[in-house]
Amino acid sequence: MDSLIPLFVIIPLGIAFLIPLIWKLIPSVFKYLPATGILFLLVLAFYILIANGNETLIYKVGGWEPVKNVPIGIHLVVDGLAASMLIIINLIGFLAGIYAIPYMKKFTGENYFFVLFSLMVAGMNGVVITGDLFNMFVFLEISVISSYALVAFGSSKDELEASFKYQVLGGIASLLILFALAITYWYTSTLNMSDISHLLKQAPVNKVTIFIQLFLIAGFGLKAALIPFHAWLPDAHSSAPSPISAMLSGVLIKAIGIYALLRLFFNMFRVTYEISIIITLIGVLSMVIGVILAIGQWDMKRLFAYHSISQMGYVIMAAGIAMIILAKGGNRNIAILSLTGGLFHMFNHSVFKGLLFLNAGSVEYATGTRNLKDLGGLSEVLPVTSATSLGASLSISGIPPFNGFFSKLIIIIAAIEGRFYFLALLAVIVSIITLASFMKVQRYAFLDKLKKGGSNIKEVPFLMCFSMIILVILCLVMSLMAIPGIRETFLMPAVNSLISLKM
Amino acid sequence: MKGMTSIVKKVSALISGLVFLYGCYIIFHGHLTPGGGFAGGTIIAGSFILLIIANGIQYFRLKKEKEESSLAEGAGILFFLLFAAGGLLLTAHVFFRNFLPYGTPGNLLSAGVIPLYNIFVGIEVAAGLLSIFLAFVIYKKED
Amino acid sequence: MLNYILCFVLFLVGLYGVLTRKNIIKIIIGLCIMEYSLNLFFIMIGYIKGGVAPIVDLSSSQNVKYVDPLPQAIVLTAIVIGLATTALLLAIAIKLYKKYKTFDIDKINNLKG
Amino acid sequence: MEVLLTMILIIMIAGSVFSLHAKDLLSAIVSYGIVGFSLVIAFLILKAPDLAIVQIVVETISLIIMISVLIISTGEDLSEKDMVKIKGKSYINVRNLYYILFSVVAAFLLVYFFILATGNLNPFGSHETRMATEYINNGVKDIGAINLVTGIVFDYRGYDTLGEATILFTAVMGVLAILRLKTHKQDL
Repeated sequence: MDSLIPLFVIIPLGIAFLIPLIWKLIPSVFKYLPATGILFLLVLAFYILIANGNETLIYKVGGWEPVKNVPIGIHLVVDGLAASMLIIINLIGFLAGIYAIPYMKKFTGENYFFVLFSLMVAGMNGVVITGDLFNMFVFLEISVISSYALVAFGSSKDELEASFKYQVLGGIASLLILFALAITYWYTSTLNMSDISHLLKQAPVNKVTIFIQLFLIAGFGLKAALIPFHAWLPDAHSSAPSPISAMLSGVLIKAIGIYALLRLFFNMFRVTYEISIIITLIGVLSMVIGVILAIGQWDMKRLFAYHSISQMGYVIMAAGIAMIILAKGGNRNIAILSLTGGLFHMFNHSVFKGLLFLNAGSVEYATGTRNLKDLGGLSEVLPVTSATSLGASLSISGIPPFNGFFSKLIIIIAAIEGRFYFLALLAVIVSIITLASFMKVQRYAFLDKLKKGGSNIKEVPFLMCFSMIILVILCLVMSLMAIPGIRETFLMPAVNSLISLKM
Repeated sequence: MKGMTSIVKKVSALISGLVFLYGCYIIFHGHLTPGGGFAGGTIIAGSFILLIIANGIQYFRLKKEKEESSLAEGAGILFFLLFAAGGLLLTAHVFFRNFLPYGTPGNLLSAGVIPLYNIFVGIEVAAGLLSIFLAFVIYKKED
Repeated sequence: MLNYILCFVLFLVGLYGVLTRKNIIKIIIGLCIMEYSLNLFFIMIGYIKGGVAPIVDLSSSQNVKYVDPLPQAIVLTAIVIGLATTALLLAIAIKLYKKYKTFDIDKINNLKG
Repeated sequence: MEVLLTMILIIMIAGSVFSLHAKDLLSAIVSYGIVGFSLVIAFLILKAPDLAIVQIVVETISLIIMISVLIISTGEDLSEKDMVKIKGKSYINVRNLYYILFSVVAAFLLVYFFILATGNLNPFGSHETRMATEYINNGVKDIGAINLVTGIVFDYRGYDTLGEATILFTAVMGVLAILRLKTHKQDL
C-alpha cells in the first residue's frame, strides 16, 4: 500500500505529458483522459483513508534512509488530514473534469485546457502528500502557474486583467513563502518538516520563529485570499471558465492556502498565543467583511466568490479558536471540537461552493449571461440546474438537512463552550446574511417570471447535469458525517493529524 | 527594420553551430563539470534563437516549427517521468531509484541514470524555451 | 550581517516597484528583482568561508571543505520558476497591450468592485 | 571577498532603483539586465558555478523575451509623471513624495524587524550543514556523480526536479494557451 502514494502525482503528470503527443490522433477521446485518471485517484484516496485512518504512511522517495536520524531524501507523508484532502481534491477535480468536456466546446485550444487542468490537480496532490518544505513550494507553484493560465484562458478583456492581478499578487505570495523558507533553512539548515518540528520543539519560541510565522501568514493568507489580502479573488474567480472557478474556489484556495497554514502552524511550529490571536482575528474579519461585500453584487459568480472569502473565514476562525485554547492550555476537547467543526466546514464548503460555480456556469452556458438583473424564471426551463442550485444555496446558508448546517453548528457550539460568545454571535449573524443573499440569487435567477425570448433556452448537456446531481447528493450525504458513528472513520483522522486525540 | 545585414547572418550561422555544440557538451558532462540538463538545454535553445533573430522570421516556416517544438518538449519530459517512475515499477519499487550501474566516478559513463536524466531534461528545456520564444515571435508577426 | 540586510533591501526595492509602479513591464521587472534577491539570499545562507565549489576532485586530499550544495540545488529550481512566471506574465502583458493599447495599469481597470 | 559581495549588492540595488524609475522601457529593461548579470558574478564569488551558468543563460533569454514584448508597444513609458505642469512651471508631483516617504519609513521598519529576528543566527560564512553533511561526505559513493549539485538535483531530491521540469512544461503550455490566435469557435 505504501508504494501507491507516488501514483497521486505520477498519473496526472503522465496524462498531462501524454496529451500534447496524442491529441491529434484521438481528437475527441483525449478529453476523457484526465477525468478517468482522477477518478482512479479518488478511489485510491478513499481506500487509503478507510484502510489506515489514524496512522501515517511515510514513503521515502528514492529509497534514501535517514542517516544518524537526519532525513536526507524527500519523504511523502500521508496521514488522516492528507487523505481527506486528497479525497476532496480528486472528487471536485473529477466532477469539474467531466463538467468541462461539454463546457469547453465553445473555446479553441481544448488540448491546452486539459493539459493545464491535469497539471493543476497534480500540483495540488503534490502539495498535500509531501513532507518536505521546498517540495511543497515547488508543487504549490505548479498548481498556481497552471491556474494563472487557466484563469486567462478565454483571453477576453476582463479575464486578462483579472489573471494579471491574480498572478502579480500570487507571485508576491510565493516569494514571501520562499523568503520564510530561506530563513527556516538558515535557522534549522534542514528542509524535512518532521525534522524541523523536532528542532523547533526543543528550542524556546524566539524571535526567528515569530518572524517566519508572520511571513508565512502573509504568504498563505494571500494564497487563501483572507481579508487583508483578498483583492484578487473576486476578479479571478468570476472571470475564469466555470469548471476552473469551481476548482479554484472549491479546492485550490483550500489545498494550498488553508491546508498549508494548518499543517505548518499545528505540526511544525509550536502554537503560540500571539500568533493564534492574529489568525483568529483574520478569520473573523474575513467572515464578516466577506459577506458584507457580497450583498451588493449582481453578477452570480462574483457574489459566490465573495461568499468563498466569508466561508473561509469560518474555517480560519474555528482553527484560531482551537489554537488559542491550546496556547492557553485550556480544555483540550473544546479545541478538538472547534477544529473538527472547522475541517468539516472546509470539506463541506468545497462541495457546495463547487456546485454553486457549476450552476453559474450552466446558467451562463444556457442563457449566455450571469447578471441576476436580466435572468429570471429559469426553473421552468432549466429544471436540473435550478434544483441543484436550490440545494447548494440551502446548504451554504446552513439549513438543517444539508451539510452546511452541521459544520456551522459545531463551530458555534465550540465557540460558545470556549467562552467566545461574541464570535459565536458574529457567526450566527453572518450565517443569516448569507441566507438572505442566497435567497436573492434564488428569487432573481430561478423563481421570477421568465424573461421574453427565454422559452427557447434548453437544458445543459448530460455530463454537466450529471456532475451537478452528484454534488447535490453529496451535500446531503456528507451531513451524515456529523453522526458520532461515521465521524470516527471519516472526520476524526483529519483532526487527529493536527491535534493528537489520544493524549 | 528590414532585417540584419548579411554579415550578421553569416556570422550567426557559424556561431550558432558552436553554441549548439557547447550546449550538448554541458548536457553530456552534467554530472562531471558544473551545469547540467537545465543549463545545457537553455544554451541549445539560445543557439536556435540566435539563428531566428539573425535571419528573420520568414526564413523558417515557423508555424509548423512551433507545433513540433512543443511536441518534442512533451516527449522529452515524458521519458524523464517514465525513467523516474521506472525505478518504481521495475526494480526496487521505489520512485526515482538510480537503477543503472554507477561505473567508476569521473569518467563519462558513470553515475547510473543521471546522464540520461540530464539528456531528457536538456531536450525538454531546449524545446520548451524554443516554443516560448516562437509563441512570442509568431504572435507579433501574425497581426 | 550587512550582506543579508542589503539583500533584504533589494527584496524591498522589488516589492516597492511592484506595488507603486503604473507600467506593467516595470511591475514584471519588480517581481523579477524580488526573485533574484531571494536566490542570492538562499546562496548566501549556504556559503562557508574558505569553502570550495561542490565539485569533488578525487585526486585531492581528503580534508577539503565544500560549500553547502543543498541551497544550490534549490536555487537552480527557483531560477527556472522565476523564468516560468516571467514568461507567463509577459504573455499576458502582450495580450493586454493588444486589447487596451496601453501598458498603464490605471487605464486597464475595466473590472469594477 | 565579503567587501566584493557588498559592492555587487550595492550595484544591484542601484540598478534596480534606476530601472524602476527609468523614463523609457528600453532603458528600464537594460538596467534590469545589470541586476541579472551582477547576480551571475555574485554566484561565482559564492562558489556556485552551476548557478552562474544557468543564471547567465536564463537572464539572456528573459531579456530577449522582454524586448520582443517591447517591440510591439511604442516603447516610451507613458505613466510616470514626476513633474506636474501647473501654469507652465513644474512642481514635484506631491503624490509621489508621499509614496517615497511612506515606503522609506516602511523599509526602515521591516529592516529593523529583520535585524531583530535574524540577529543571533549564525553569521555570513559560518553555516554548519545538517541535512547536507551526508551529501558532502559520501555523495560520490552514493550516486557516483562528481558534481554534487547535479547529484542532489537528480538523485537525492530528484522528485523536486520532476516538479521543476513540470513547472517549465506548465509555463510553456500556459504561454501557448494564452497566445493562441483564435480563442473562441465562432460557430456557436
